[in-house]
Amino acid sequence: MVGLSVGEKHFIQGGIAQDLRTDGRKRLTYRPISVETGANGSARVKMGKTEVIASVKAELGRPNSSAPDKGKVSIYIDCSPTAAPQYEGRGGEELSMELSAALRQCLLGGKTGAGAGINLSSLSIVDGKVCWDLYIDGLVINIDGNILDALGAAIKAALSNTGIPKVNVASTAPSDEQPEVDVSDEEFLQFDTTAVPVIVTLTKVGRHYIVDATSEEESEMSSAVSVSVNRQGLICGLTKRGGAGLDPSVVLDMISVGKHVSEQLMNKLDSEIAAAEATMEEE
Amino acid sequence: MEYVSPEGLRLDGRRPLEMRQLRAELGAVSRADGSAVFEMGNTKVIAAVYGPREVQQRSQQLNDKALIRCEYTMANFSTGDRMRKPKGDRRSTEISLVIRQTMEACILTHLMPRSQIDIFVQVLQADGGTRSACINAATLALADAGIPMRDLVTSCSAGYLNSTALLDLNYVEDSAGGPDVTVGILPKLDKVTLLQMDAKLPMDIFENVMQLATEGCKAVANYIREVLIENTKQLENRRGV
Amino acid sequence: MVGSANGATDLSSEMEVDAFRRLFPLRFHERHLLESVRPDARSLGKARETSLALGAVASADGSALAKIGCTTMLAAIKMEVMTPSKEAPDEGCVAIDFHMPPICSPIVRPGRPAEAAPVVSKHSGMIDLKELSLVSGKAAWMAYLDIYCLDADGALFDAALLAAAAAFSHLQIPVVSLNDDGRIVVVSKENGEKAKNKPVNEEKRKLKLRSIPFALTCILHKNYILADPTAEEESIMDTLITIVLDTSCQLVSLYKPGGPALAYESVLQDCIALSRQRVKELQKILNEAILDMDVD
Amino acid sequence: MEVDRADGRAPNQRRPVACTRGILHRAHGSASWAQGDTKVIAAVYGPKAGTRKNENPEKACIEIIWKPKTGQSGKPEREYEMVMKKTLQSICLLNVHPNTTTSIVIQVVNDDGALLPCAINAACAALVDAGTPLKHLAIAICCCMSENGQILLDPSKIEEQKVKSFVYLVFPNSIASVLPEGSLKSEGEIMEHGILTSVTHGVMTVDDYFSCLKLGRPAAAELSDFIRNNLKLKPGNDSSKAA
Amino acid sequence: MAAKGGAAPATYSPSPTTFKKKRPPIFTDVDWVRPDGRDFHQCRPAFLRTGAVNAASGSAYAEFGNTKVIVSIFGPRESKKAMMYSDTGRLNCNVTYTTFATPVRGQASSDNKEISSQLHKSLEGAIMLDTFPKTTVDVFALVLESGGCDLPVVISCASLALADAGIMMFDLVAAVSVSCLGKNLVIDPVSEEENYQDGSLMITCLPSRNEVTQLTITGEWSSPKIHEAMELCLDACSKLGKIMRSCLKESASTSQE
Repeated sequence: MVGLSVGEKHFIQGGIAQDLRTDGRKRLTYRPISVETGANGSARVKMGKTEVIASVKAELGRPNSSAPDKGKVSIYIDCSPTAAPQYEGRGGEELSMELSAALRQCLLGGKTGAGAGINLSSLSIVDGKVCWDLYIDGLVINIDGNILDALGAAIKAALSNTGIPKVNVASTAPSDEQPEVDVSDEEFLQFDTTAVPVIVTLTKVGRHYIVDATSEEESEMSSAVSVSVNRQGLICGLTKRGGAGLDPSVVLDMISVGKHVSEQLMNKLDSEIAAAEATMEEE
Repeated sequence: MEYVSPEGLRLDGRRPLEMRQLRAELGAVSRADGSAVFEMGNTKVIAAVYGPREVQQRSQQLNDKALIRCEYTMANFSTGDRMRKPKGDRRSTEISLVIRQTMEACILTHLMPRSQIDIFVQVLQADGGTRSACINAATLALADAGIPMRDLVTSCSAGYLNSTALLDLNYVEDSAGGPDVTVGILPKLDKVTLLQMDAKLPMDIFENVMQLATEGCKAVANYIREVLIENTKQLENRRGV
Repeated sequence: MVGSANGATDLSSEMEVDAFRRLFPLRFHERHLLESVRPDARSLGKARETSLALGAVASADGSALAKIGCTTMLAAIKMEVMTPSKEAPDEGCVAIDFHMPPICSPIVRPGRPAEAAPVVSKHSGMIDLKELSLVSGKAAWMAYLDIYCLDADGALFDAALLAAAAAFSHLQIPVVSLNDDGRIVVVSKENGEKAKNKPVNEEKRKLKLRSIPFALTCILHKNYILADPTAEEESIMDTLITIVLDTSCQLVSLYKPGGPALAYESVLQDCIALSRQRVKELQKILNEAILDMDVD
Repeated sequence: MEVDRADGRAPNQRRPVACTRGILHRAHGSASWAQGDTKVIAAVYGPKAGTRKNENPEKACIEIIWKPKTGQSGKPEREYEMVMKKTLQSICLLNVHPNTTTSIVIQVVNDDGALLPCAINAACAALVDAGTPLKHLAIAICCCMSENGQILLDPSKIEEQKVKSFVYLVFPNSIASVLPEGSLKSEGEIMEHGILTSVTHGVMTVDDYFSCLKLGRPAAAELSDFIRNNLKLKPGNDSSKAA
Repeated sequence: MAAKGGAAPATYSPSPTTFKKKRPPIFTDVDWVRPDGRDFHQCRPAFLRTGAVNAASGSAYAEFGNTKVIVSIFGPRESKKAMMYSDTGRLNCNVTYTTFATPVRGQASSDNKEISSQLHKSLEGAIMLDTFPKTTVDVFALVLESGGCDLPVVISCASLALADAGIMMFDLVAAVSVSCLGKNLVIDPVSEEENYQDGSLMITCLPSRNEVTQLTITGEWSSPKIHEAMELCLDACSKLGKIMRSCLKESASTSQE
């Protein structure tokens, strides 16, 4: 993807080893993050040159028979061919699928919903009959490394900007029929996003690991671990990329570093989201 | 349904001959050779240009001119109802073709033989007139990429509802089922490169509507020219010229 | 390595046999045929060793694994409930699918349907569809028979049919009852007492198979007839004829799709005679497998 | 006894056959073939360069594309394609144009029984029209066993649905050769008595099958004569009819 | 399932899976018994055999309880025509399920791509791709029956098949997963346990190099718990690695005879 000369490769690797990266950052520093929230349930996040958009749409649906008291959430990511020509046609499908799967794993918790960033029970309207289907769509517009963290942040911002209309259920409906529901146009319930975790990807280059790698740095990686951490400091999901094996103790160390970094990122994001929403209201 | 009120106002408060707010920005995608965001009211598209570069598929290589390729994609969240269409449905393919043919007509392809230029257009918000917006964005992106062109291509649509010619239809007006004339022109040469209409319209009215759309194209051209000049000035400033 | 007449002297060391086999496959096989023997030491009319294992898949209602030489077929039946059509209110249905998953042969890659597949999934009339009825006009069984080829080494149809027949004889139809919503539910042991609805099919746990069909594929090459070919033989000599006879020796199918060799009446008679013999063998194997299962 | 067929035919009577060649301008060869109300159009394109993967590049490859009258092609269509491919492959001289592909498109116009034999005959005529080198022709015929044990030739759709079993047979046509009599016989058998392709549906006795063969052979010989006469005509001529 | 009722082929499974609305309370208790009576930290008996498919360059069959998997290896062979030149080899993984693998027919066929890419990620770190430049090794897996822990079984079985095919590897790949049910960690869960798990952790590792090639975690975990689960998995992986090794030795010695 990125063509680098031997010299450039050495420069990047050497910089990382000396804790001074090519753009002047330290190993565990993020690039400037900017968050912009748009109309109901959408957000744009820029991390350096990486730019993603996330949008949340809610539709009424029927809950699964295996979990009648829960709503459903689906996450789909698309890579726009504007980001790189190889995502033309079906070319972006592989990466899109991988990102979608990683985000589902990091945000939606286990099978029973334990550790999920989104409380699925809160999406239920009438048990077994009606619930909200939440569709989270992500679009990658510009790629310069660390897409997963950016998408995670964008989804968090979009969710905090999502209002779910209040629903009144006609109580008279007989039990075996689909109840009539009335979706309010005026009253919205704000989505609770305190539990939504942030995703921190640690990229291992040489013997060290860095956060928020650029495309150039990612091309030099041996492996990368993405940890999703919530406000309590609990791990809500983890995926690994890259073929090279890691010693178990290194994995544990990366998890603890990820946890540490996540706190800063979480605070940074929260203030950015608050600022973005404030500007929205001003307008 | 009433699309033009007795006071002569349209649903979104515009006058029949009024265009929506235009906004354009160059260099939205850092990795592309040229890119632009173009907004017409609530319609928002990004265009990115890659090339001229080596032809990826040898069999497509043209020995006397550049190969122009174009792909049009819509984001899942771009429309009011969430859609999940497979990539490359018929509508996208058709619009990709329209954009490609329009841009091919103005790029000086013979200057870049055996090479390839990719134009990717991504719709972020669709509110009518995506075709026009895509062409305008593509023009800007091509100019940003420094690709030699005969002239800028600009496009605008016009329609005819409630016995009134309307400039730059939005989604509600577009889906009213009336005629929708999309025109693309080369403003300096004063030539039409694109003309699409899929409804019946009497000849004299059609001429009016097309005239209106052409005027719209010229307005877009003026705006695009301003944006490009502004961008060039900034570049000059940065270089300290 | 040039001449074929004095091939025997050329083929003294093992390496050369292998090379000869790859370079001149047709000549290699014809040399064998002259001696009335095949490269795997079989005589021309003899089929490979055949084995059957019933109940290979626990998640299915009936299943069987058939092996003819290296060719391996796994057949499994899942029973689901459907509303029968108006034209035949008391008949069930059998849906047969044949799958060539990519694991079975180097030619099959994911995403492209195997060419041989449609021919194999042909229906044979061994089951009385009326037996699959549950409640006339309301509910009937839909038997989904899926046959997977796990290893493809020639005579695929023979193995698939054997596996399918064995899966049907292994089939245990679950006991079901009609619940209050008009849906069919399984009567399981745990909720057996609270199921006040009587089971609708207590007596019909097994299907009666009218007469079981068995297949034998032969290669016609010049004036030789080779029974039960391997994949290698099929790829070199490409006139195949598949004869399906049932237990009463009625002809269920005689399938010969083209091929350079023509089938004359005498050849057909010979093939049918070989098939008759094979039917007896396969019937014995199937009966033994069923007996083994009953003992367990 | 003879009049128990709905259309009043005798058991061993075929429906009228019509064949027109050269009906499509863009195809390299084309033909329409009708047997009673069953009608099929075949078009031949090729030989085109290259074969598909997994095909022998040292030989010509034949590709059949079956277009049903309505709807999408499914399992039965794919089976027809397979049988036709194998059958036509064995009558073509594949060594003449190695590493090429010849596509044969079969369009069903109307199905009133004996569809596959009709399509094979149509494809054969189209191959001749395209000038594809052939060893000999393939003549296809359908026989069926009625409930009362009678064998009917060339059944219509209704008859096909009623009968308990039927057989599609394909024979090579008789070769008019300058070679001395008997040189075309192999193993003492006459070539046109050998079966090229056989597909059966339903259960029958072995003897029934051989009776079908006996009935089919003379019918195939008749058809063979019809084709021979038809091919002598210039393509594009009006269809000639044979009863 | 019933909600789907439309004009489409309206068949349904009469099995009672849809009727268990509440999750059985036993899982939250401290002293519940696993459905198959195992200890919490006890794996299912593993049956492994190489050379299951004759037509393949290498193959293996694995059976862990009710989970049954066949993996075939083809190649190294010519890459697809559209592929660009590459000086290292390519690994192509594809996992399919039989229609009867799951209790409800044809249920598991949807997320094949995801599981295939997981398999790819787990194996690529162990294979010496530069030993077969310009060519592709195809790893095709078929899950005959799904009884829980499908992915780990597929991965272990695939590495055994790769060894059988003589593809150069740094080490065998062993994979084990644990489920978190309430407060308990159970290793090598069966389908039923997987359906009610609060979280899961899967490790694929190279046992003799003590390297983790793939790690996935879902659900909410504290650091000590991750530590505990990883210990558990790595221990099981090294045991599984020994079983795989002995299986290979066995097949090698029988083929020599």
